Amino acid sequence: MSNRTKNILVPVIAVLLGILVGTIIMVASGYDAAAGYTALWNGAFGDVYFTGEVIRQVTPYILAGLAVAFAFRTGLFNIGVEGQLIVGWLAAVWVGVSFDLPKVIHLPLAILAAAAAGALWAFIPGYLKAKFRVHEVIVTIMMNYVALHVTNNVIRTVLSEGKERSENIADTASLRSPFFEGLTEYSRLHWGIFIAVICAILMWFILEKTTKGFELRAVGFNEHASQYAGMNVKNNIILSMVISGTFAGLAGAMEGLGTFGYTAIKSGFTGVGFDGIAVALLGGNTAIGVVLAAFLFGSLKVGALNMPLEAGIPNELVDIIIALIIFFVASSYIIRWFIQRMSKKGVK
Amino acid sequence: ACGNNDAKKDETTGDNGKNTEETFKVAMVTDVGGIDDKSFNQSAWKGIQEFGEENGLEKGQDGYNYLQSQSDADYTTNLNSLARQDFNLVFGIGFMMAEAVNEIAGQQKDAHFGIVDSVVEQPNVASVLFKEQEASFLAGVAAGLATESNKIGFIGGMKSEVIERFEAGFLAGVKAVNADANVDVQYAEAFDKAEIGQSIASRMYSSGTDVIFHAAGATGNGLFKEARDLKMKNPSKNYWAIGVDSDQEAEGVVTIDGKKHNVIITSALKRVDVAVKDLSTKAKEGNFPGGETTVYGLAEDGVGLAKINDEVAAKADIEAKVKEFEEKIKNGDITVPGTLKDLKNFSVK
Amino acid sequence: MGLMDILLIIIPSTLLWAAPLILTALGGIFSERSGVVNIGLEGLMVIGAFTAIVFNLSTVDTLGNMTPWVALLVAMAAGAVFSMLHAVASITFRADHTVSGVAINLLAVGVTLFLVKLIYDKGQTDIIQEGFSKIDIPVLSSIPVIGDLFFSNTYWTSYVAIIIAIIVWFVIYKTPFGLRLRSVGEHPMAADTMGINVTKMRYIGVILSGALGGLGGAVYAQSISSDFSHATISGQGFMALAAMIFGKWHPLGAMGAAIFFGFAQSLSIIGKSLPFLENIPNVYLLIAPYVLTILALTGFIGRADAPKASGTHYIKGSR
Amino acid sequence: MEYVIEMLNIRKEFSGFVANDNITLQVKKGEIHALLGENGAGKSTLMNVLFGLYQPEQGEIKVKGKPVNITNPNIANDLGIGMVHQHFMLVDTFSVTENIILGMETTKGGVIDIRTAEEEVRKISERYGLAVDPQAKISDISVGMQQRVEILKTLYRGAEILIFDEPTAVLTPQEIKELIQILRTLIKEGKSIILITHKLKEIMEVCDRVTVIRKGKGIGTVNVSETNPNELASLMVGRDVVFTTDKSEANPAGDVLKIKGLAVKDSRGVQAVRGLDLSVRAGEIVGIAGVDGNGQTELIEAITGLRKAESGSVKIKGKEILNLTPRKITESGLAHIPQDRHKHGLVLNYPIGENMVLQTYYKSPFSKSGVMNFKNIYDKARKLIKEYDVRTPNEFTPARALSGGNQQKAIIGREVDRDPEILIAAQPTRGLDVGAIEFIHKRLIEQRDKGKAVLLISFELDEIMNVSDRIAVIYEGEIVAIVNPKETTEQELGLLMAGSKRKEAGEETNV
Ligand SMILES: Nc1ncnc2c1ncn2[C@@H]1O[C@H](COP(=O)(O)OP(=O)(O)OP(=O)(O)O)[C@@H](O)[C@H]1O
Ligand SMILES: Nc1ncnc2c1ncn2[C@@H]1O[C@H](COP(=O)(O)OP(=O)(O)OP(=O)(O)O)[C@@H](O)[C@H]1O
Ligand SMILES: [Mg+2]
Ligand SMILES: [Mg+2]
Repeated sequence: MSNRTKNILVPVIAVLLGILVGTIIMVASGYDAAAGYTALWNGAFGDVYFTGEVIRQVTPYILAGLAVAFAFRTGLFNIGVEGQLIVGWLAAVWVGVSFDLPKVIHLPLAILAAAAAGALWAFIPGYLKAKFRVHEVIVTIMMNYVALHVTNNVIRTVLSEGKERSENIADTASLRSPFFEGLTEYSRLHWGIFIAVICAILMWFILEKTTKGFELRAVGFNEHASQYAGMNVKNNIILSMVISGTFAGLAGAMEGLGTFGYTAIKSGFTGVGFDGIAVALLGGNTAIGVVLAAFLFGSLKVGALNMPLEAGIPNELVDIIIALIIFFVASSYIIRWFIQRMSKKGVK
Repeated sequence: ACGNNDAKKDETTGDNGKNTEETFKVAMVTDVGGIDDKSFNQSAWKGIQEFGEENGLEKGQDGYNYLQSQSDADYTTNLNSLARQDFNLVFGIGFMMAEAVNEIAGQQKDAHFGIVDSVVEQPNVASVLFKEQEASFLAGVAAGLATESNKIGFIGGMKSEVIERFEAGFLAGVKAVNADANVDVQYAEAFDKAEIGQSIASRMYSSGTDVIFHAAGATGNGLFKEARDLKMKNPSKNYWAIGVDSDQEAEGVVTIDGKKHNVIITSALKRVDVAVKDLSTKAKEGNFPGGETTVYGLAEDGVGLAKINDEVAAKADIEAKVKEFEEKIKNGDITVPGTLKDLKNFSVK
Repeated sequence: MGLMDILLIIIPSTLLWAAPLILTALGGIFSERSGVVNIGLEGLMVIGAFTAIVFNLSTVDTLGNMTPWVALLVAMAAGAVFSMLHAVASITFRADHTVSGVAINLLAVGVTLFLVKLIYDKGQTDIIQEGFSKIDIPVLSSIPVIGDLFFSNTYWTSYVAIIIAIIVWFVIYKTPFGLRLRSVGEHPMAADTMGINVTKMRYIGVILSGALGGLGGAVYAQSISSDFSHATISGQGFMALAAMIFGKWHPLGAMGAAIFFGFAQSLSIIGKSLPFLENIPNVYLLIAPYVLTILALTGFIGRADAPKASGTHYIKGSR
Repeated sequence: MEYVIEMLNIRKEFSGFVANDNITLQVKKGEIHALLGENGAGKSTLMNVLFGLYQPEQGEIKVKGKPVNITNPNIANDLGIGMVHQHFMLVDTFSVTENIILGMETTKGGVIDIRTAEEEVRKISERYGLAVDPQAKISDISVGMQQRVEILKTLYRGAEILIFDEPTAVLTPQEIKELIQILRTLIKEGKSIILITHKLKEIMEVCDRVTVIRKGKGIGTVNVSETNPNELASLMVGRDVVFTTDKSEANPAGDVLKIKGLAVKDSRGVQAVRGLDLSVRAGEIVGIAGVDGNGQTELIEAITGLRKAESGSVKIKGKEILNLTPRKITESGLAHIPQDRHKHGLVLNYPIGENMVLQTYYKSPFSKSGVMNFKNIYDKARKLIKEYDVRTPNEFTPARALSGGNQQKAIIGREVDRDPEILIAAQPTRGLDVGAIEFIHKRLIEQRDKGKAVLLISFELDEIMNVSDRIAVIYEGEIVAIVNPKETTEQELGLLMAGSKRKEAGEETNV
């Protein structure tokens, strides 16, 4: 069996195993597994509306996943995607509500603001890592909390007068699409999915095709050899975090300009940034993998909302299945070993 | 604009013949808290259950139901799912859901929606507001009379209009009965961080505060924990707490030397259940107040104060005063301030 | 408020915050010292908190005031069992440690909330009646000044955490087990040639991290939140992870870091009643703990190196 | 005759690849038995089988005549077999004593009794003449010291049979002398030794018998007294090997590299290079001889831009390059074969092909306006792999999977191919077999003959003597002498390197 086939087979088997164990859990808990999966399917694809919602959910997942994956590929662990997303969201909405501009300028400006805010938020841990060797994991965790409190404060003081949410953004800054809404019976599917896919292509291109990507990955693997080869190690660490943060900020723009159209104070994290870690890992930290994993995640998450209603099954079941799938993908060594054995037997 | 939806509705009607005319189905969408958050989700669900029971409905797709959101992004999807399942009335519980209700109501023009704690201006949405300040005013009265140190505390969850109403009313209530008392106000900036609630309570109690009121959701668990712990350690001293939304009496039980005590004086009730049930009944009877905002206060039995703990020395005094102010508020002698700005001009004469 | 009054509030509150972080960070140290990265601490705390609360609620009638202590042990066991998933995946199945840790976190939340719904048919448990409460430590609390500051109005669990930190330090730095554990995390092949069973040591390291993570969660649940819901453990595991790194993978360092976090948090809450902090806008106090941590790392802690082999798989016969 | 170790018809495969094919090795009590073979011949594998790290597919092992089944290192230890590994098996962050007692700790009441253990270590080290500080941390001691710790580890466990896998590859001449002394002491104390080395001179000096293996197969065992280096080399390689590399007279032209008053501090802030002067001319190879730790590393790092220098001047063809970035320096015409190929030389996770363009990836034809051209890169890689005889399945194989010798050949190919004005080669043949060494020396001389300047840094006096046109002796961060290899002896060099003699270097450097 070729390596390529195996690479595809492993996640497929992992997903099947996850579903299998999910079934066992449902049956053991006295639920109707068939009804559960039917509800899950209907909740995701039973209706164009839900499919629209799935893609809407997939959009920030792709970007958050790319953010984590990009950093991972360059030897950094960005747990701060959540915080970068939150500040990106804020920046996008801020531009969206504060300016009166034609759409061709306003929308790109709002998106750029989100990207810049995410990049800035990631620049700090990148800089501290490059200059002071401070562990990026701690700094990004801390920056998440700082982002949460600071954005809440800005929403209260700058974007509103002591209110808990901003105004709605101007139509000229919105990613919403009447066309898509019509197509999907008013789901919140918006143009952002194209941005997400373009970013995925961009990430692939940067990492695999450009000299910068060659450098970034080299620095991630071996700083000493990269320095020896004449690469600027510090700048590359910072750049890697900045690019990662840009993706995360864009994920925030998807929420601010697409899904919600406003921003509100948050008492906790959105979770999208942390789900991004899972998406990236499930996708093997590759661009195409991230897109596929985000799609799987989005479908499961949106479909799960229908499970309590239609089948009376707690939607946490889907979280369990997602976790199991990640486990199985991570343990691909054992799955590969198994495939190897099976295919050998087959030959005999 | 809703050609699709109409077609779909007809189809469903044709399918099972069961429709609006026969059973009146209600449902609600909660935020991440779920229906047992010991706060307004729980209360709302109670209202829906009562409505269901009274009307012979069963929990499920064909009676009454709820959906819990796992994140802010789910509100819209959940509201929409329920509307698409032909629930006749769908509630969004909490001001955070206003935008989602607004959006879905605009799309699903045939469905009816309710929004609690916020106003959505759509012809098919009934908005529900509460005069939280009236409940917390009474809580303030209780606190002002119960305190011996004249130091009272208020723990807020996150600053918002609703919590501000609680704060303003509480401060006004204290002021009305005890001009000497000081209220120490602190916000936890979270509704789900018990440890912050506990630390704030610890700070307040150890600087001599003896009554603390919270409007902070699960953050308030920390207040109760601190009060119980201190009481257990020092049974002779007073560490009072006041609950919020529903009657939180159960959270205050401390067993000292085999004897049960309770650290909770009372709770400021916000009867989301009353409002939800009321609206559902109206809607069922064809009197759905679409496009209107209904404000539930003391007069409507929408807010109130739970019974006073027997252990409070000033119980009789409190009950009398509470009764007195209840009357005054109901008949309009007193208008309880709902914002800190109004509070400045407030005085009881 | 005088300094003494301030300290009287801040110190117990600091210790209260710190206890779960200390215990969980110690768990992280066992795992990472053996060479297995454990980002699943958060999930292990969730398991511990859930187990402790459910056990507490269901046995309080028979166990009485021993309940919270027994619940701690049960939670440790549950954490240990749960962490075996991480051990099997990341040691035997050669899963990426980080990936497996992320899965642990997701799985813990999913499983516990699913079970809460299954057992209680609602989204969160009731409040426990028999938790850890404030005490004055006998004898010690009567020492002048120090007794009031450090041993009054506090919780047994804080001292349990500190004592365990000292025990862990002793175990890791003074016993053959500790030497072997560290050698496996630094240079597994060297350990192997010295006849040390690398796989076994790593399993032990991970399982201990599960036990301590479970303990941390149980302490949190029974001394702070008093119930279990989706929000009970929200980020404490990551703070423990940060404490472990901040403390440079050293038990006492991690303890110091956890106490520092607790102190910064308490200060941000108590700051309101401090004369020199009262006029500062709330948001600055809220972010202070996190900013202080970043500054501390940048300023005087600087680089921290993980155990050399952490995150790697040891496969016999490969280089 | 009694054998302490008998490995009979050993076969070991790695997923299909036969590393040991029917090899037999018999070691007599009290002898030093050499195991000789090219890189990748299967020596380490065979020893790992004996030590219980690998299980053989076939064959029998007898210890003192008794058949044994060595399934893990513990059993080997119990049988009195100890191994000093090619790559040290030491925990850097532990003390000497902790490393030695690991797995066999002396305890008192469950607690490690470090004092008693240190005493024990001190006793053993005195008995075998292995002076080490039992309390020192591994990361703070020299490689030679580390090796002593490895030896102590085996002795502490009561080993009777000691395996040394390429012990001298990482040692300075001084340390090698000391090691040989230690080996002799061990034999006197009744131990038996298996010694793997590529250095025929060492075999001739200390060994009693030698077993040669080639490409996984046993070639035979000979008595050292009945053979000579040439015979051994051809047994090992399968053809005749030329030792002293043939080269014509140097034709030096103008200065290419000119260093003046260079001062550099090491990472601990100690002055490592103190006002060093040196020049290398076009068409000559200058060798730097010196004992490890006299500033060689810092000198190279300063020239190549990997470390900031305090003061001084380094010019390439008259252009100042001191404290420029590595990239600027490379572009000024400098190439560098680094001393530590894993740390600096390669990105081990990158395919070997991409490692071939590690410094030139951003230039045409490997990339155009920031976009890589992988076709050109791999074309180039294939060419270099062929030209420099890098043995790898293909150009897409990760560098990690190549053997040390092949990794080194790849680096040399890459550096030489850039056609530099000055080539700095640091320990270019460390750990390589004679065939590979011959190949590399030829390449260095080729560069010289093309009119390039070459600076060679090596601890191997043989190499310095054979390859250099001039030898600069470094001592405590200064060049203390410049000598002509034809007019000097190893003894004289040894004295210079030890700092006991100074030669007027002034006028020679300023040619
Ligand atoms: N773990 C392994 N997996 C696969 N192949 C291996 C492994 N170890 C060794 N080999 C193969 O066995 C051969 C012999 O390797 P070995 O390390 O024994 O060589 P050696 O004689 O010690 O070489 P050197 O002189 O470079 O140390 C190598 O060429 C390699 O191809
Ligand atoms: N995990 C592995 N899988 C496949 N081949 C391996 C593996 N590990 C080692 N090898 C093979 O083993 C050989 C390693 O040779 P070895 O490391 O002995 O070279 P070396 O010359 O001894 O290295 P050094 O110069 O660093 O001492 C290589 O040929 C490589 O292909
Ligand atoms: Mg070898
Ligand atoms: Mg070698």
